Amino acid sequence: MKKEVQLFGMLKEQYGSPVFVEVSDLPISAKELIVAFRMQFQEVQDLPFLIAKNHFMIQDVDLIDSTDHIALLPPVSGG
Amino acid sequence: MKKEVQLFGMLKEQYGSPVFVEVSDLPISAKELIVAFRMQFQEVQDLPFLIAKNHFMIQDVDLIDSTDHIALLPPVSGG
Amino acid sequence: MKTDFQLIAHANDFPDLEQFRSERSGAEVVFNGIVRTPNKGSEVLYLEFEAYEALFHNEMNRIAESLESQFQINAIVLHHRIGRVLPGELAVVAVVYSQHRKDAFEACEALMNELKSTVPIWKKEFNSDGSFWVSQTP
Amino acid sequence: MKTDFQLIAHANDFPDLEQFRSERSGAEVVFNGIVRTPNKGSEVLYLEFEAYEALFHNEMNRIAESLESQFQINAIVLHHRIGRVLPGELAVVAVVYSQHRKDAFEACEALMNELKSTVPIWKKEFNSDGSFWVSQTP
Repeated sequence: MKKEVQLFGMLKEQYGSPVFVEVSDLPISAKELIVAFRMQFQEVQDLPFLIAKNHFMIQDVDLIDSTDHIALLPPVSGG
Repeated sequence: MKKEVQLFGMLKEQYGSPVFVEVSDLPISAKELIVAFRMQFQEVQDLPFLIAKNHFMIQDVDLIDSTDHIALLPPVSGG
Repeated sequence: MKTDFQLIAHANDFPDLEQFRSERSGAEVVFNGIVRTPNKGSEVLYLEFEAYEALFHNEMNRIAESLESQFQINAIVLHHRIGRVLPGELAVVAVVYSQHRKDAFEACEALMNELKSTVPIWKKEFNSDGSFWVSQTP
Repeated sequence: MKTDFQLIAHANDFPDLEQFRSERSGAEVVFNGIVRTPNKGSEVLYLEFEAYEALFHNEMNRIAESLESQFQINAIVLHHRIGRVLPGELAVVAVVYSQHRKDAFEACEALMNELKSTVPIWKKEFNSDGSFWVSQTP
């Protein structure tokens, strides 16, 4: 099963956007999605992410379903 | 002996500016001039002052001579 | 509390702040962030800013509510450039209006700290030695 | 360090800050002090500012040197109105330019605190209940 994920900044530059992350099931937690993303896109290694669902920041334990818009955010650097 | 003193703000409004402060001798310390001023203009009572000599702030112990330009400053309130 | 959060595409598109002033706000603190060169020893040619616009607005609203719970604030403004920005140009304008100066200073500085922590804007620096994504947080 | 200290006679005479910006100063923090009404429950009609100009310049230079010894500063600006100033009008503009935002924020707030301690400017408030000299310090 694949989950569409929007990328930004250096992630987008490296992998394009959106990407499709292979997941075993949905819904899954945000943390599980990040683990799956890191498996598939190993070059990101320990780069920390924020994750947004339907245009709001969410936490590791929050659930992601098939209809949710998901974005992975590399470290921000506004200003 | 009289020493000319420029006043500002509420002091100027009350007494005009300049005023002439009666002093026993010159030079005297800034503190002595303030004491003499308070004797003559008793309504100011314990209003705190700053004192300037030749357009620079001075301290209580600094000396004032006949040719110095002297100003007494009530509490400032810029901004 | 009034708020105005905008992503700005061109150097001349920063809104005039006059409209946010009021005789009830005695204090207006403005942070103007300007693209600086040199940076860490290299001559900066330009920065490229990218934003996630829908999340930008949601995050800014969350930050504004959080600041309003900590400070007396009448209005908060954040205008941030996207795209290519040259040295000497404005990258960000952050403004807080308050009755009193202490709240305006503290809230404006807190706003900038928040901006640099969680607001979805990314910056790539192009300098005389090459280019790199600036990584601050998380 | 560039400095610019001026007493401003009319509302439209505040200088444009553009001239102080530079690609070496990444941070510009501006405090705009606006005449506020109501104040302590009374409707303010106007303020009258009076200054001792020669001492104003000497004190501002002393303050600027003191701030420069504490913070990284590229430029300091202080423009203060004198005469009658109406609610909603600018009374003071204080600006600090620095390479970095923390120094600019802290130095600008310190500048305002110094202004209110020793800079020879006096303010009389005329409100719906009468008038009084505002006394802050010493």
